[in-house]
Amino acid sequence: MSFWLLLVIKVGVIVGVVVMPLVLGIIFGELKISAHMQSRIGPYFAGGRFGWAQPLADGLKFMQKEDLVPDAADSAVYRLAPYVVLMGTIATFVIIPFGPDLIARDLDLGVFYLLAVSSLGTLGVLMAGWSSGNKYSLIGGLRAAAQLIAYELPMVLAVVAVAIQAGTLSLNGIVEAQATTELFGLNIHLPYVIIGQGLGFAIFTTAVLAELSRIPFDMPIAESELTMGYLTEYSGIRFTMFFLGEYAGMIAFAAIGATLYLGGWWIPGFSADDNLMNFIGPLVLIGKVLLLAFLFIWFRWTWPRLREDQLQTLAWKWLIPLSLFNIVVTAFFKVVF
Amino acid sequence: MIEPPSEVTETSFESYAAELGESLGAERVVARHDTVRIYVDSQDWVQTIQSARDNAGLEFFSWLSAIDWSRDVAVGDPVENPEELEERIEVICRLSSVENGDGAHFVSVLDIEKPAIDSLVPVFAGAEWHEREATEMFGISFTGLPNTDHLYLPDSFEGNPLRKSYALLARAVKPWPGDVDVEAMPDASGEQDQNEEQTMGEV
Amino acid sequence: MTVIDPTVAMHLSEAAVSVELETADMTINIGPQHPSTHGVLRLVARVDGERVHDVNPVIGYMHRGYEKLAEVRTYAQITALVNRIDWVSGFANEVAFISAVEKLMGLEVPDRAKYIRLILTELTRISSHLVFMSSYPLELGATTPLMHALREREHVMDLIEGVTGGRFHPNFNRVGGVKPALGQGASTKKMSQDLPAGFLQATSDAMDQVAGVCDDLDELVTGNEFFQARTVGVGFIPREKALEYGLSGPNLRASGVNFDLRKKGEMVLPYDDFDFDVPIGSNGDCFDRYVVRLQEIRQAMKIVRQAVEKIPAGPLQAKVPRIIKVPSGQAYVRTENPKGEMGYYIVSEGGRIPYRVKIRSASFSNLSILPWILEGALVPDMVAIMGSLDFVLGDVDR
Amino acid sequence: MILTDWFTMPENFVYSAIGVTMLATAYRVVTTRNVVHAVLHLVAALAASAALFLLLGAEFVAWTVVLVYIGAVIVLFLFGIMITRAPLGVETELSHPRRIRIPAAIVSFALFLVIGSTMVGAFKDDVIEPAPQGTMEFGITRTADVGQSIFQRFVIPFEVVSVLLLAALIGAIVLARKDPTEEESEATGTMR
Amino acid sequence: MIGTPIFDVFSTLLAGVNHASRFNDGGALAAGAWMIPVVPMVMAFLIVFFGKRSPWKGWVMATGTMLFVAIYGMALFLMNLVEGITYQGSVWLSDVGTTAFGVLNVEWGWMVDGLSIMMYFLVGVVGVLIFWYARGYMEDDVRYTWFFASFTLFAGGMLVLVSAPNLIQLIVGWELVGVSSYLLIGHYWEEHQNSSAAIKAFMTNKVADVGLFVGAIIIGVSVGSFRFSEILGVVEGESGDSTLAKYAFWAGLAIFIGAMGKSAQFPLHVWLPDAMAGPTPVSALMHAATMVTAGVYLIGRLFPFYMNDLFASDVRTVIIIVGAATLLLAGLLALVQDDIKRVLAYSTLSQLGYMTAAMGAGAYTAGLFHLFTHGFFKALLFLGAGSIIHAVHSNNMSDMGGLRKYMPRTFWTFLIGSFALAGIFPLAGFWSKDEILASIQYDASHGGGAVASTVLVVAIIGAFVTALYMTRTVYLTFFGKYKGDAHPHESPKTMTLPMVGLTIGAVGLGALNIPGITTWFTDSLAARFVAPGDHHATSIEWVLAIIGTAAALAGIALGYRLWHRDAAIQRDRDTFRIPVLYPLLENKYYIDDFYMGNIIRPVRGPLARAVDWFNSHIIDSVVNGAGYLARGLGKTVYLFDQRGIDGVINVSGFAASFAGGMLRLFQTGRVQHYAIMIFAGTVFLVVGLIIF
Amino acid sequence: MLINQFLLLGAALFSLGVYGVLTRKNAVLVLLSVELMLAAVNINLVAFDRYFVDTEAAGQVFALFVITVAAAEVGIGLAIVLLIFRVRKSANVDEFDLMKL
Repeated sequence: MSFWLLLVIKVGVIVGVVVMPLVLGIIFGELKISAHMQSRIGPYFAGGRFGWAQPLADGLKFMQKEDLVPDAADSAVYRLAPYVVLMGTIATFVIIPFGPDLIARDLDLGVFYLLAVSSLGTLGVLMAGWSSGNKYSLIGGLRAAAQLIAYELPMVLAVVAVAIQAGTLSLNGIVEAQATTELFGLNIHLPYVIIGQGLGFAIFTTAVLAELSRIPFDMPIAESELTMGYLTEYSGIRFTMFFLGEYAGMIAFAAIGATLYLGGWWIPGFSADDNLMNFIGPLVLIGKVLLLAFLFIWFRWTWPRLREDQLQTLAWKWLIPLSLFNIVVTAFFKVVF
Repeated sequence: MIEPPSEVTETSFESYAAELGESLGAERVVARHDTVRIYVDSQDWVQTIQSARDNAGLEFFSWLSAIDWSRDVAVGDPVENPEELEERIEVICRLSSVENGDGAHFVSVLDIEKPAIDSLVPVFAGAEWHEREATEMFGISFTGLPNTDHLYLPDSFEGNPLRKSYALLARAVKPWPGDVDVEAMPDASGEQDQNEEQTMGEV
Repeated sequence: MTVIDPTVAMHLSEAAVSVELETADMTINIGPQHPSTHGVLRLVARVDGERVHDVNPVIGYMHRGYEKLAEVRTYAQITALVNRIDWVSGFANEVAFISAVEKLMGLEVPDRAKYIRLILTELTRISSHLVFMSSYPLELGATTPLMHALREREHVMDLIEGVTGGRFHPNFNRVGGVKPALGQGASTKKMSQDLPAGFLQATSDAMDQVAGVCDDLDELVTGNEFFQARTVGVGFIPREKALEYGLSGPNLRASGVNFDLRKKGEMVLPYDDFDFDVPIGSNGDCFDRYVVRLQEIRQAMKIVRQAVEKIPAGPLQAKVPRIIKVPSGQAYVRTENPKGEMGYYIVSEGGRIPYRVKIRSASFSNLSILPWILEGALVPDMVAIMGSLDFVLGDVDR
Repeated sequence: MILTDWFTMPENFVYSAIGVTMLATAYRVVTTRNVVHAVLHLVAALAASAALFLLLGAEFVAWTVVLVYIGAVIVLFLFGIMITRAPLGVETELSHPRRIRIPAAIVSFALFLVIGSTMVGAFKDDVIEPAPQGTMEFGITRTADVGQSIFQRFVIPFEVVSVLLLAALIGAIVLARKDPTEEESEATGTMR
Repeated sequence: MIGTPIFDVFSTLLAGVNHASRFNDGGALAAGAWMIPVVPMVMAFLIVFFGKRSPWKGWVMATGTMLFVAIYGMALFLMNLVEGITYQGSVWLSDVGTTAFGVLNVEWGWMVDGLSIMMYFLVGVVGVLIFWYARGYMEDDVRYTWFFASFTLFAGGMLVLVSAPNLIQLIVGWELVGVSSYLLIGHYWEEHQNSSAAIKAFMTNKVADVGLFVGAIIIGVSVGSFRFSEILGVVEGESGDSTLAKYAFWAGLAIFIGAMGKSAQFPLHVWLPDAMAGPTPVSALMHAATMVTAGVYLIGRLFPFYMNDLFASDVRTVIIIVGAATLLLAGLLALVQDDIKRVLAYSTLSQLGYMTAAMGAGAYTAGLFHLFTHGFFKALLFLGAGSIIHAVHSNNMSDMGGLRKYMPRTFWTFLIGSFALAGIFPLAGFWSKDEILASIQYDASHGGGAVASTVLVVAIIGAFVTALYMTRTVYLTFFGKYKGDAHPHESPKTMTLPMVGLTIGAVGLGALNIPGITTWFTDSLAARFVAPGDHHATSIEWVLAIIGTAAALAGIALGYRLWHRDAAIQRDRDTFRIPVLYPLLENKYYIDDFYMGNIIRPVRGPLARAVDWFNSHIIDSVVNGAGYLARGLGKTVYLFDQRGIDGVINVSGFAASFAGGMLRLFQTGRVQHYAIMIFAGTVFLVVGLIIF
Repeated sequence: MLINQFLLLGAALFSLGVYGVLTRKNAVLVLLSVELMLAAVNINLVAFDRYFVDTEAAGQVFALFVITVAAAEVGIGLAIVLLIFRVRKSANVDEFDLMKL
């Protein structure tokens, strides 16, 4: 089997078998979790018990809606934007390891690739904002771009600290490094969030919230100010794509966060070489992803949003200095020990 | 029938009204129904209100509006004795104190043909919307009002709806059943009669 | 008494500096259909990036001409109109109007009727403020308080509905008293006939629920750093400006003015009998306006609990003629509506129909400060400030 | 190497696809009549160049192009254009009139001919050889090697470039910020 | 061995401490002298960051620093007076490796010898007094903390310069001084003229710095090292055919050009008067101790190089001429200024001319002694001027007058400073100026020839002019009627106390070096690695001293004649004529009566009338004419400075713009048209290359 | 793969960039065209790197440097355009003719 064919199959399997169901699951989870947080029942009827098929029903409903292109819009760009957003997100799944061998392509510059590809989403958002021919959309797009630029930096810097500690950029390498990190020379192996990168994890999580435009950083689509930001004019299947892109992005970043800080497919107590990991690894990673996704959902339904300038202040005055400090500390310990 | 309402409610209220009117140099002071009306010449309008704010402690701007006293009434009831009525437009501004709840209405009588008066905006910035409303509703022109765009009505609207001469279009098409409403219901039951008897009898 | 912190104004200006890139001005129409305008309000805002240069509010989309309509309707009919002015606090609108009529007629309302009016007014206040408690965090992006606050509001609405039969538009006041319960005479002595059975217990339960949600809100919203970041120091209204623009109600009190028509001014309802405080803000920013309203809910609950205990027996209505004719005269009566000073200036020339009714609604004056306060604000602050003024477009447009 | 041989190699198909895309989009960059479209076409052209780098095994360069160009530079472009209000639709005032376009086309085509003929003359049909053992893995340059090269041999250019970036950063800030207004300067008194 | 515990820590941290040469160990004190430049530098940055929160918003930090420097400098100075210190410590910061001209190392070091100790003392003591004064002067300034940060940096930069054991560090300090002077001159940058003055000072210095760089490079390449000890070592052990000797003239000239820039020698003096745009404490420090002395210091540092006949001794002719020209021209300019700070600025120029001329005459001790004493009394004068400006809110003497009554302390200290500057007998200025005159005379008789003789005359005229303008200043400021609008008042104690302190220095420091009696200063300066090789007076040159004093007294006398009257009338030029002539005319009649009644009446002849005529016309007009001539000459020089020199520059600018105007006919001004041509040219070039 | 196929592609891209620089009126578009030229240079650099089999990957390193410098150039360039836009209310290079004054 050729290299490329294998790659396509792997990506297909990961996206189709793991990611998309996970997306639907997380959408459903958000519906239910938010309902319970607000003393509601949430979806109840679709699919029989618990309304489990609600995301599917929503998707079907969206597909039946008219795909509107406003008169004032720049049609070509307007139509292209959702694909760009979705593409950037989907492409990240190429390097997410679900097990020692369950990885589409273990690039030796994995984290770098990840950051490169995830920045494509910004482009899509700007395209959507500009091409809609709507001032709310434009402001939303600009806010999104400013926000993504501002938060890409702390994210990169937080990841750099991990790369320093692990000594590699490869995501599988990072997982293995976590599995072999020794605590004080004892034979205890723990994920980076406990050893060394607690601050980094906090910075990473904050930056991810901003990258995903989720509350408290959802200014680009702040509905009370900008109606729906860059999504204002979108309807039907294209809106669904943005929607899927958002949740797929949530999973992607949750998976990356889990890999970088929580040990990925590895759980303490097991050896990274263990072939068993190829079987339980995906489940472990999905469990960690769900944990992080729950965290995002939890924030989403409890906090109000910040203001654009407060967001920038947070990024430039707090997160970036903190992440630089984190790098320095990490490098120091890396050199000393 | 109904006794006329008591003229004087409290002496302190009366004296307060008199004092206030005197201190502000009012033309006439009317104090009835817990409501003080201080008549001011339209020339002294802004000055009096400023002095009421600065000296009399009436610093809270409540509202500003007008009354159209007119013999020609298109809708609603006319005044009791139309022939005796002096046709005029009264501009009313309500100020109150936030210290003790006192308040007074400042009234200025304007010519009904060309009602005009100085704007209060320099004294109370909040008067702008009230004056815009009075402008479009009564056709009063406020000298110095920065923005005279219609506040409520569409830009193309013509006429001054709160003038008594302005007919309600709906009323012209279909008379309001209000005229019959207060008549006895066709199938008024005995219970109602009983009620009526009770109330009417005692009054 | 109250100290207005000058640093608050500084915070506001600091926040405004951060967007510095010069861009072309853009005119944005916010509304008439927009999530944060509470109805059909349109703001023509000239913005430069995120900075608002000036704002021109366009109102009148809901103008129903109540003042003109009132000139062709009998007093009883007008009662049905006025409770639609501010629809989230319908009952409170009626009280002032009816009181003005009663003042012109020189009627003395029975105590029990006054107490019922008072209880319902305070319940309406709780309900109105709970709507604010739900919508304001929503405007800042927090969705959960909406559900919590509206859920407890239902209990209050149930109480109102149980007494008056209407949830929003009770139309419960009559000249000289309140409407007797269905099938009952006006001067009944029996309590069960005007207030529904178990009203006491139901009120007490509902108040417990509301107290619970107030505590929830304190934890979920008041103490939230993000909420404070968005509201503290934002939309600062100094005392002088508040008075100049005729701001009233919680907005005025948040600016440090101790002025509440329940404590001062003509007392049409027997608030003297109760022990309660008037919460006063110190900074006049959005956060203070929020906190003042939250505290007012608690004070209103205190009043309701006392009133339900103290309510005297007696007739519900004074003796009034079947056909209500008001002697000629002019009277202005104002009450403390949840939104602020609600006043009616009635000019009667004798007869069944008023010669002129001037409706002074709180939201109109509260909203008129918008062009001043929004000048130089940021777009997100615009929403925060607008929401904190808690206006209802029916109350603005009348 | 004859043409048929060339076409039997699969990577040359990939190359052809990339090359056509690149030239087409680059052509649109210089001719389109909408600024935002030009930028978006540039994205495509640069993405094609990144693909070309992948084809050449320069993975790190390729993803750097994506990260820096597409993720940052282009976003900056779009941001700058949109914040100064890019119009939707077609603008006429973007290119010079034909009077200038034609000589420009002639000059640039001549330039292409000169460069092309020089290249053809110099390298004829030389083939890109497989890399020696140790520097490549599956035909892909190891990132670690690039890193070592940067931080050993080219460390001084690296530092210079970083200083340049810093200077550009400060310069851009200085250029783009507003001057202090008159009131600010009047606020401070002078005494000698 | 290394003494202080602090230094132990330091040396442990930086293991590469090298004690290159320690001839006469200054002990712990000298070894720890690295703190003198380092502490102000560090503190400058600390003030920037923490100053606003520290007591007195950074003033305490700044003045504390200077106090430290002053005490340290004083200790070193006393020690040096007693036994003479030569110490050189250095830390090798980096070993760059072999370069085109040998092994080049970057060294941070500190020199402790007579010359640098003198400068430490001067900068420290004058500095701390000025810093003290600045608290009162700058009280309401918006950038108060920033001012003290840059001020500390200014002093720190000078100390770096002074402590430098090599040319590279000296240039670092040199540029630090330049940068911080730029910051300080432009302190009130809101006014355009101030910021342009700052730029002017900076740019003029930069032009001169090119000279310094060129010189430094020539020397460095020739010697293979930038260290003074090695350069001077080459000079000392000269054989005449070293590489340095071949290029010595050019190197010496280039370095002197650098010194001309910093020390504001004609024609590079233009920045200094404009530099008065800065706050007065800055002017004081700049003129007294830090910036302008750097050039003289540099020549002093390389003095053997300039003295040695095999090296740059020819440059000394240039130096002495430049110095003499500066001293006279600047002195005359000072006569026509209205701005009090400008008078003092031109006076500084003139005095720097003295120092430079002395250096050129080979009088190492004399030049540096004048630098030393001048530092005190010039700082005193500037602080006095600042105090006056503070009181009357104007710089112009036409707004002053009569301040003697309002500001007695300022008046007396200023008067003493003026006398010191004029060189009146027991004050410090007398001794230093006298020493210079003696040195020039010595040079004239020992190979200086006609040039030195002329310079001696010029220097004496300069003394006269100095006294003249200082008298004028004092009169216009303190005497007559007050002409300003503000309400003058005595300055606060924080400002007057430093002035009193400086007065003590201005009075007493001459005693350090009274020829034939005390040789403390000479001895202390002689503590060097390489002997300076100068001549210094061993006994008072009575003739010169009398001539010099006479010139000064004549200046004062003339000034008294010209300006002692009500200054309000004096400054008006049209009425100027009358008050000078009037008493003389009146006198004529007195004399006439006298002679008529007692002598002439018996004689009765034309002789008496001729004598009378001669008396009233010739003698009076000579006296008057001298005054006018001085003023006129000053004005002419001023105009030449403004029109002539500036005109040349303008003409060249105009020529360039004219040529450009011609050329622009060939240009469209559009980048893209040029670009087309460039690319087309490239194509043609390549095609041509291929074809041919 | 031939070395020339990359070099010719680079030359074509470069020429297109030159054409853009010469003909575009809008300053932003001129900057874009410059980016095209730099991209062409990068292609050549990487191709030569592979062709000459450099063990130190100098071509790639220099391509990275070019990218970095291009980023700096865009930052400054856009700032200048923004400044000119602010002063002259236009981004038209024809109006940047101060060189002619």
